[in-house]
Amino acid sequence: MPQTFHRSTNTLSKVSIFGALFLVVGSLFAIAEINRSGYVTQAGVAREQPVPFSHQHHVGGMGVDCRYCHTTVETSATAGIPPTKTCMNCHSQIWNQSPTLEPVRASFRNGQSIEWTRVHDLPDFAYFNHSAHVSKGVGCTTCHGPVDRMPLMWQYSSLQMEWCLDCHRAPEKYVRPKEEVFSVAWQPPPDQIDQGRALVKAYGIQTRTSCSTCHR
Amino acid sequence: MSETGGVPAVRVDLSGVRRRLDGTQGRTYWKSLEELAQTPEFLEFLHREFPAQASELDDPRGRREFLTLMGASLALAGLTGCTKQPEEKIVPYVQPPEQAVPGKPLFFATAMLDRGYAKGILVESHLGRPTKIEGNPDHPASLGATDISGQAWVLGLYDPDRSQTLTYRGEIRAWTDFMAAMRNALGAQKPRQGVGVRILTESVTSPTLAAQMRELLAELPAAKWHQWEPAAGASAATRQAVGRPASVQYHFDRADVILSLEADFVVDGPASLRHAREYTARRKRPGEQPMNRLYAVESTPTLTGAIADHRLPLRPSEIEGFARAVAGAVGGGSGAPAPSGVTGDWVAAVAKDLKAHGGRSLVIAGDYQSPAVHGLAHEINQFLGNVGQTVVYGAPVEAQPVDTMASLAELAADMKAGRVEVLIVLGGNPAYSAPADLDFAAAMDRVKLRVHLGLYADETAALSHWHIPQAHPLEAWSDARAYDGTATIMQPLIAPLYDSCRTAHEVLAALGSKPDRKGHDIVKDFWRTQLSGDFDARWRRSLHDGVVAGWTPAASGPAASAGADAPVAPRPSAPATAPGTLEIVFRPDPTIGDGRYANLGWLQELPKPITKLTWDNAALLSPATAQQRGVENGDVVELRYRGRTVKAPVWTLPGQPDDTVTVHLGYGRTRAGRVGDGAGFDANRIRTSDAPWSGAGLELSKTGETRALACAQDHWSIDQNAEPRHLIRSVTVEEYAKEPEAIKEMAENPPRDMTLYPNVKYAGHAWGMSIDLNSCVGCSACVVACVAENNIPVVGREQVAKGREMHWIRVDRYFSGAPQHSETVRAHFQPLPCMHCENAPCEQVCPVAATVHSDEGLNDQVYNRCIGTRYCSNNCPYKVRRFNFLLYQDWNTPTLKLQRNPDVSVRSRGVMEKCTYCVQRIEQARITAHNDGRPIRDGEIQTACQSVCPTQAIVFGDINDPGSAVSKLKAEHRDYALLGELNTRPRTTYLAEVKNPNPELAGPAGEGSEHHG
Amino acid sequence: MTGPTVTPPLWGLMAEFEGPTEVVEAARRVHEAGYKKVDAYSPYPIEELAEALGHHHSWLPLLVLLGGITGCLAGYALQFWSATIAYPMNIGGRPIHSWPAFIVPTFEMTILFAAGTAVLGMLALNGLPEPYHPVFNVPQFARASKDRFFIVIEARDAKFDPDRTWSFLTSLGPRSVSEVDQ
Amino acid sequence: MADHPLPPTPPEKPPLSADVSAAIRGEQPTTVHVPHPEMHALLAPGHDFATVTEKISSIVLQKGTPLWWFAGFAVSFAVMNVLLVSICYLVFKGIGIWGENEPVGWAFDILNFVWWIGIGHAGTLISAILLLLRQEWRTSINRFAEAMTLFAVACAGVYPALHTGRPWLDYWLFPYPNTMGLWPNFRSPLIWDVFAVSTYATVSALFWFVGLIPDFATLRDRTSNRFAQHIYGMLAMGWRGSARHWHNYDTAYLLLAGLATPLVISVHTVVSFDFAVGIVPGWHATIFPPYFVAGAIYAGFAMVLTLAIPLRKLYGLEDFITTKHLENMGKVMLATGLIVAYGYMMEAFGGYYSGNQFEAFMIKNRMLGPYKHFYWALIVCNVISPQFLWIKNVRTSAVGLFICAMFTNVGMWLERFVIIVTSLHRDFLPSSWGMYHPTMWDWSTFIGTIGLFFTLFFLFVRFMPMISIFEMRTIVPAAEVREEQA
Repeated sequence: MPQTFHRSTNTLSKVSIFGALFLVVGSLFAIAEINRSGYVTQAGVAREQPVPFSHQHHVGGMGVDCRYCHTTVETSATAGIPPTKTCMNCHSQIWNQSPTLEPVRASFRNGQSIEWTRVHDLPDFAYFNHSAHVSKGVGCTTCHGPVDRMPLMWQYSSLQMEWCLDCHRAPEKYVRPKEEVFSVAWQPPPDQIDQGRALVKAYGIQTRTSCSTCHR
Repeated sequence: MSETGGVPAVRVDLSGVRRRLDGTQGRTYWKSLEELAQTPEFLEFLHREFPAQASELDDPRGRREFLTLMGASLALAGLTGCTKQPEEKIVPYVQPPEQAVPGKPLFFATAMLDRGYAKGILVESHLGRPTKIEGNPDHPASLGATDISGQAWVLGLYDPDRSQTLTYRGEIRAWTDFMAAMRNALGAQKPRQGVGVRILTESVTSPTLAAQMRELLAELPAAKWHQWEPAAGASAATRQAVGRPASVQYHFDRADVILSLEADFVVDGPASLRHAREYTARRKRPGEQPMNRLYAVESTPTLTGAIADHRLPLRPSEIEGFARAVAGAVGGGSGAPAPSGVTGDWVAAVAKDLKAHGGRSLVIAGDYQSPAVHGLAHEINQFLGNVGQTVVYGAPVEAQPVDTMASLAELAADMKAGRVEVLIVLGGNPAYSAPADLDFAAAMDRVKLRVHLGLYADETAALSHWHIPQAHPLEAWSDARAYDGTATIMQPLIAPLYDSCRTAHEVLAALGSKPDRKGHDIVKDFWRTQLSGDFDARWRRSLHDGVVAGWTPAASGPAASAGADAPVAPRPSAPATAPGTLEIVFRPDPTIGDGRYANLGWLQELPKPITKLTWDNAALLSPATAQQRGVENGDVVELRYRGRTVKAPVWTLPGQPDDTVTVHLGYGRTRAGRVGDGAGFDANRIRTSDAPWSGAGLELSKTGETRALACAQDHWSIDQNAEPRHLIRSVTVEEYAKEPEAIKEMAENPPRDMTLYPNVKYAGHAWGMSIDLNSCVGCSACVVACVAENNIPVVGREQVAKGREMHWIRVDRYFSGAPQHSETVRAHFQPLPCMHCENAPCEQVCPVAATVHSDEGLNDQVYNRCIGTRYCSNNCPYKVRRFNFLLYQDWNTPTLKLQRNPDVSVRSRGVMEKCTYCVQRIEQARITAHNDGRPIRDGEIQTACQSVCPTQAIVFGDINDPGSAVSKLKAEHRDYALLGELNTRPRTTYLAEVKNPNPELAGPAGEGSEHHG
Repeated sequence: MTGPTVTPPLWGLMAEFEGPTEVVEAARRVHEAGYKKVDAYSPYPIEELAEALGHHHSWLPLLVLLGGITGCLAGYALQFWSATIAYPMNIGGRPIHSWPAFIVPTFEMTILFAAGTAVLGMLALNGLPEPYHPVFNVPQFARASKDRFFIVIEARDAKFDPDRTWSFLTSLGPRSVSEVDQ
Repeated sequence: MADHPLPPTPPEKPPLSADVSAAIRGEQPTTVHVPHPEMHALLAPGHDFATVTEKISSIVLQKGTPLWWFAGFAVSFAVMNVLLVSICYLVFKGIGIWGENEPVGWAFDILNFVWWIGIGHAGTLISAILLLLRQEWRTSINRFAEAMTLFAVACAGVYPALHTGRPWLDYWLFPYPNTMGLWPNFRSPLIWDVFAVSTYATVSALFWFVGLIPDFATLRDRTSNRFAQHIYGMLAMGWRGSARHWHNYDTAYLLLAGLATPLVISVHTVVSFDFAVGIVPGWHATIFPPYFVAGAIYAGFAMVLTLAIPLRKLYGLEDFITTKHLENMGKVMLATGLIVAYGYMMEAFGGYYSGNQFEAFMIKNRMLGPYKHFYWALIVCNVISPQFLWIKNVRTSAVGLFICAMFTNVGMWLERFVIIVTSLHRDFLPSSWGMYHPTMWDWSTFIGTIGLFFTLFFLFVRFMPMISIFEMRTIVPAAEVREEQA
């Protein structure tokens, strides 16, 4: 009887059986990684905007307070996107001829809103409230990153549930004194955990991980 | 065909509503709205409609410009399967509105209309989108509650089937064309004093409109003003009874003994909300305060009858005789000796009880009763000295109180006789709702120029030359008065969705000398003449409060006087018809009223409080009569009455008087819209103007056809002969006084420590709810409120018939007594939201932990985690979970999107949902409190069902706080857990019914065996 | 052909037998004769044959036991960790660590791992898969999967000597003896 | 190759009855051999290694495939496509196309899942439990019984996967590190199901494949078709029947049997937990596990008979699947049928004796409620029909058994309908009682899975030895090693 298979098939077949296992495991790991990557989360991707507004220039350069534009951050769920009026407060005086600002002036003239591209976009079933966090000593930069060094805005955090939970489980890792909330310069002190614990106590911060905290 | 579960449905896969919404009508409509949203014409129109001076404190322009936010995703919450987010745009304001804070709702006070009468409301507005209606606590007719139609008003505003364009013989025309046409027509009439002009309105309480009418009639003295209100109140009957036009105010809070002559006062009428509140207030905390006693006599089961201590079903023809007998027994003038038999004992006992409480008793005759009955009621009150105590007569509230049936008949006659050249219908739909004998449609044909103003291009519009789309009251300026005369200025919440919308004020102005004035100016100018002192301040205050403080109308109509003049002696009572012959009873539909709400899916799908039918009306028969006539539920019968016939499906209703058939008006619409068309049958086709509410001589014959009715509650298991389940617990005052613990002990209650597992501790808040079955009148306002608050979809007739309605809270209705003997039958109501069990059976079986407990004891349902195994629903003993078997939400119709509550996720296909205790309100309150650095106050959180409840039967709060209202209620002996023996430990518990029967009458017996009719 | 000295290199000698009894007997004799690198082939399992060749013990049961224990621990650990450490949740008022509920998956994981080990272990111990094998070079060997029984003495056996082994095999009363090429 | 003629061996001894199948179970070889009358019944006389091998492998290797095979396959395949269509429409529209509602949240989906899973149990039982119990008669039926198990599990698997509202998210049922930081709820019987059923499927497949290895070798060596030779060769993984291999092989096979036995019992126990853990009256019963397992075996043997009886006729396998086999299966059906009947009795008794009005009403509603016909039909199929198996003539007649088996197949389906639907449709609150009516999509999905089952089965009988050849060899008389020489 002639051999059906060549010698080499022995090794080949042995390898293939165990190789298959590794292949499966490996691909699962890869998928997990992709789901956390910027490709899916859009984190770290600077967005095109109708007007190339630079937080670096306004916040970092000129030290404009966050609340000058994001007026409702302390009172409402949404921080608030400034109306054209807010831009014109200054830009009716300065750079009032600059062509890059023409869309702003146009909007102000004809009452058509500027359509900004959303940078931080939570899924619609997640209910985030800015005022609740700001009033408990969660700083802007904790989630939004160093906006004072962002020429065009990009999403700093993954905004994935595990990221939210990280802080909701251990707020002491991130909270800062209320007066520092809007400071872009603030850096966590070396003894952040201890200070954080103190603040959590002082501000009566609850570590809420119940589903209905965010999903309604 | 098993496929549709016996329902003759065309397709099983789409819910009825969504199928209706697929019409071409809809497509053109979307097109036009896109135009509206984008074209500069529209924006230009916005400014034209609201000139700069109009934008003052009370109407920030932000409320007008909601359209600039249509793209903002924060307005629309949705479920998405994919992990990667599509790119979205943010569209900020150009000019920031003065009040609106994105993400925070504003509330504006205005009023809803019930047959022309005002019920004060507060409208929640999210960035210019009115989304939810609450009652106005400062308004006498609301006291913070609303009825079911009030809740549905906001849907009426966004109804995509609303009329959108001004038409002449079906051709689109401009407002200016209309004004020109009117100028010609009335110009021709002017020399002849407008003798050929007829104006038909609904009941009018609006001072502004009244003033405008007076002006117009001054210009055209020979013109006539007619009114038509298909379900008009009793003002005409009162006038006859009292001898002069008057408004009646009943004070149930002062009444110890009440006799209702078929007055469904807890849900029907402009003061129903107040009546329900005052009546039930006397039934709370039994034992601690003397409880009032209610005798209800009725010819068809009503909610008032259901909650009464004694209920006596009588055929309509017997009511007057009964009243006369009571009058006689009490000792009134035109009384008659009491008959013998059941009724006899009743008369004696009632009369005795009434007499024993002279001045603290109250006899109330129903709106649909004859002047004779009203006369007798008035007489008895008079005799007992109740007038001025529990019954107070005041100046009439309606601008021109008339018997609208007579008024309409006169108009019809004039039209037939050709005396009418110009007919202007301001609201209302007489072509549909007029009784058949008037033959209104035919009569209308003889009028040369017919104008119709209406929310819908309805049956009347179809017969008119000119049709003007009416501005919805939520998008227009107007005013109205409550049952007690209190005036409310109605302010718009939003710019009219369609530019050709007009209000009655604007149309009247167009007829008069000062055409083309805006509603805002008309109303404001009128009130300038009314309000003394700093007008702007009072105007603003009135708008803010929702009531015009310290204003009484310049004496229009006779002045009020506490006492009463001699009444006209009532006609001798009509002889009761012989038993065996059928009598018919006409009533407005419990949910869609006289038909004006026929296109509102929320109300169509709301189970009728007593029959639990949806999407249909039926001929209601008592089980005995049905058996005797050999008909069953769903059999289609032909009703022949006074030579006219209509086909109707039969529904057997325990408690219905024998040989009496009740039919509800409002169905069988042909031009209601995609939701209302084709639902039910039109009872107006056999209704006559001389006996609009009841009559004898009905014939009933089987047709052999059947129609499967969509009933939200099981209706064939009368044979529930397992031992009673103690779901509804009901005792008498005496029993309760004797052994208060008996209620708890009706079923086994496992002690808390009887468990293998350690009990979970809830350290912080622990939310709980208490529902008082003694206060619940079964009105179902909570259901509609929940629908409005929580973005609950309408699923349609076929889906309801399959048992797939989505309501998060339902009002279970049980019957006690023997169905064959209607006088023994009692209905009981039990509102059923999620119980939020501490040992939730649903949670343990969910494989993906999509339903789990929050740290405050809420039974959270996480839609975005749910994969839809439905195991939780199977394992829920209360069956409060609802599953999206198909894509029930309307994701296409833009206006419907505008209604959605942005704080509640919009659920998609394939996920389970259920009551959340309005967690969005809890979280909102928590955040507000914490931001202010204070704890959440008791009562700060009001669930939607709680805030709408007219009788405050539902109380929500923190059961960890012994001082909270809910804790106090749960401490009562009446408190019991539904199915407590399962040890699910529900956070929602019930307070048992405590009845106060007259010992001299066979009481309603505590808890009877539950039946489901 | 001429037996002893032949190219290609000789892998071993194969004797073909008629029935189970014969092959078992022959196997015993071969074993007694002191041959170590010997294997016998039969179309169905014959326990005596393995014994005759001196195979008594198998490591497989031990492997499977270990596999089972691993599955058991892994299964319980996963549940314990995810339910009490990763995201503790109050589910229907049950304790965070509701061990009775965790028994079922633990059991299933035990079985799964054990069964997996049994199969992979058997293959590994038998050096399978091995599609190519010298014995397949012998045409009659095709009947090893049908109705014939074989004994093969490998050339690398210390006692192997083409001629003596040949005659030894023929003395066992086989149907035939053949050479097996590499 | 050299081949030296040898003196002819002495002629073969007359065949003796053999009991060496014991050998594959690692028994000590029996010392004294007494001819066992029954043994002959398990294999018709006159068979030797060659004939057994020829007969079984020829079914696979023969050239002309019988026409009826093509016919049967075509029909099954067509019906399977009904399933595919139904699935597509289901995913497109949502499970609202089925008849489920509130309160009946589960109906055909879970009921068919349980039905199929139950059927599967016989295969594992025959191959594993009967092996441990030394029941020789398993030999000729275990192979296709195992195949039946696999295919039944495949059909069963369709339902839990599709009954969810959002099937595309079913992978959330498995524990894996996700960006939500969430894990399955291991308290839920549905998660237990996921583990139990997937384990069951895997182990059954392994068991089946291991059993096939030596037969693949046979096919490899016997086929003349080059392609087939490669395919079977790969599947055989170079099996050559070495004594050493057989030794490990037997151990592995025995161990698998030992593992599969508790597994198969656990699987239907877990399935019964889906109900027993719930609080629904009619579900919440401690008797469920044993009663479900017995029911599963009952249903499984019914299906084995349903398949075996036509097969042996069509392929003329009466020599291998003898009356003896049929009768034994009939006995098992009778026994398990009685256990099931006991279960029904206890349910009824418990309902009345519990003193719990919900339980009492439940059983009353089953017997007299709107679904009473289903209940009484179930009693006829599952309690009355098996009683005929007391009669030997019925047990030994293919037709009689086939009819009984058919009744049981239907009866077990009805049992699940009664348990699931009639318990759910009227539970605690009369206000939310309802009715369930299957839609055409319920039926098409169900019938479709039957198509899937037979499609797979037809492929199996065509391309794989439906009877274990090497195990059949062990019961050939000549297979025995004679002692006097040992």
